[in-house]
Amino acid sequence: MKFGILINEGPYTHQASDTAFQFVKAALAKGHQIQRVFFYNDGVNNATKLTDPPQDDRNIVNRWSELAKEHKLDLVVCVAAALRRGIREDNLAAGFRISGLGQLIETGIQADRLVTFGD
Amino acid sequence: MSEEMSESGVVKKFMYVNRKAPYGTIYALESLEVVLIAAAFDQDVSLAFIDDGVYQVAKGQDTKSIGVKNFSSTYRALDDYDINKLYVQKESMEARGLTDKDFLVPVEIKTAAELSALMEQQDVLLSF
Amino acid sequence: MLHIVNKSPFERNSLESCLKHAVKGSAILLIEDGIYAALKGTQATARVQAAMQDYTVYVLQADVDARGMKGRVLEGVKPVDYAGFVDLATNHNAVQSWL
Amino acid sequence: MALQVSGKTIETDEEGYLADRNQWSMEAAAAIAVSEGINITESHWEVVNFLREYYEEYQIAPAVRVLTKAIGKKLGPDKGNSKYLYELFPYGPAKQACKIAGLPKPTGCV
Repeated sequence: MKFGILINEGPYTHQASDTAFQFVKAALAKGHQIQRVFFYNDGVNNATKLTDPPQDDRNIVNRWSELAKEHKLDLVVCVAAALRRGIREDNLAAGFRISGLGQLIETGIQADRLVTFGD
Repeated sequence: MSEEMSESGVVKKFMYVNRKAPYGTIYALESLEVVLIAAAFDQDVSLAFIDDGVYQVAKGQDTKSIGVKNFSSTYRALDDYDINKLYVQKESMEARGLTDKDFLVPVEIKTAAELSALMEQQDVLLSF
Repeated sequence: MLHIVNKSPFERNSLESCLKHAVKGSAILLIEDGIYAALKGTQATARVQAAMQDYTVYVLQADVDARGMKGRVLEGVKPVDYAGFVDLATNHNAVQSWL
Repeated sequence: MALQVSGKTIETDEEGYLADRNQWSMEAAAAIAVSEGINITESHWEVVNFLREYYEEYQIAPAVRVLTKAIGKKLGPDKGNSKYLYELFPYGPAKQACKIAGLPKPTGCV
């Protein structure tokens, strides 16, 4: 099955990105496809490479980057939401790309299920 | 404003479930931005306003003094985008002392039961 | 349809709203702070027990454990892990998150 | 970047959109048109004015499809088509006409 994932909250403040991450890992382990992970609202803050959590905490941003590399995930950050919040190409973490909201609609069309994580 | 884009012939039913009031948080505005883009994909789009979401389409919004853009007028443009299925949940409306005269766009008032039947028919639900 | 609730019933009306709009026979999955609705002996217990007549209620065990609520989950609420969460999403035709 | 309009300097962003939309005037519009390589005519003004009115009313710039339809309704079918609009604004009515009309840069979200 093809899953589309929508993440609407940033890292650390809300659990949304953590839950989405565990969901995506579990789905991949079961042999499902992840059509795209789309970051919207404050979710775009999951994509900044300037994130620097204490060493004994998980690095949410790097975790996504690594999972994307390993599984060729398409991590898309909404351009309008990103510009509003100061996320741009210069501070974008590896594995993420900035694109339009149309990519979210496309995910809704192409994926078998769209699962939203937010607040 | 966005340039046109065409999709393969798939038409899915998309429902936007709006449960948050405008201005206090950004969800109402950014949900509306998704809806405007969605219109270019020729999908079957509907909007549901539930709980505090009903305040999004309440008449008379005036944001001058808070220094925030008043995007309530944009709901009136949805018809130009061929988006005309706007549902306000009846119990939510009544609980907030609103009536069908209090909205800035034509909306259909639906009970929770009617709305849940519509929700069941959807392929994709986006909640903000 | 699979309904997901991630809010404590003591803080927000997400669960209440979900229960108003979920048709009989739907699955409801409680995750994150939503798991507080799945516990015994709270002011929400009776409401959830009543809902279990009409819906199958699941809880994400990882979130229960994280919050120290192990052993307090109501009888009849079905625990799932993340793999079980994926299965629930797979086995229902659509997923609605009550944020 | 900046434009010289009636002896005054008006700031724009790197793509030529007005930094402050309140500084728009017909003279500013004409100056932006020049920088876009457009010789502004009555036909351009019709579209630019339409966009400004639409923005005033709905607080958004319409999508091209919506603009085309609405222009057709208001100015007649010979103008309500994308060929006509692209002849006036070769780089796309979304980008160029909005810029000249002093509307915010379309976020290009599709």
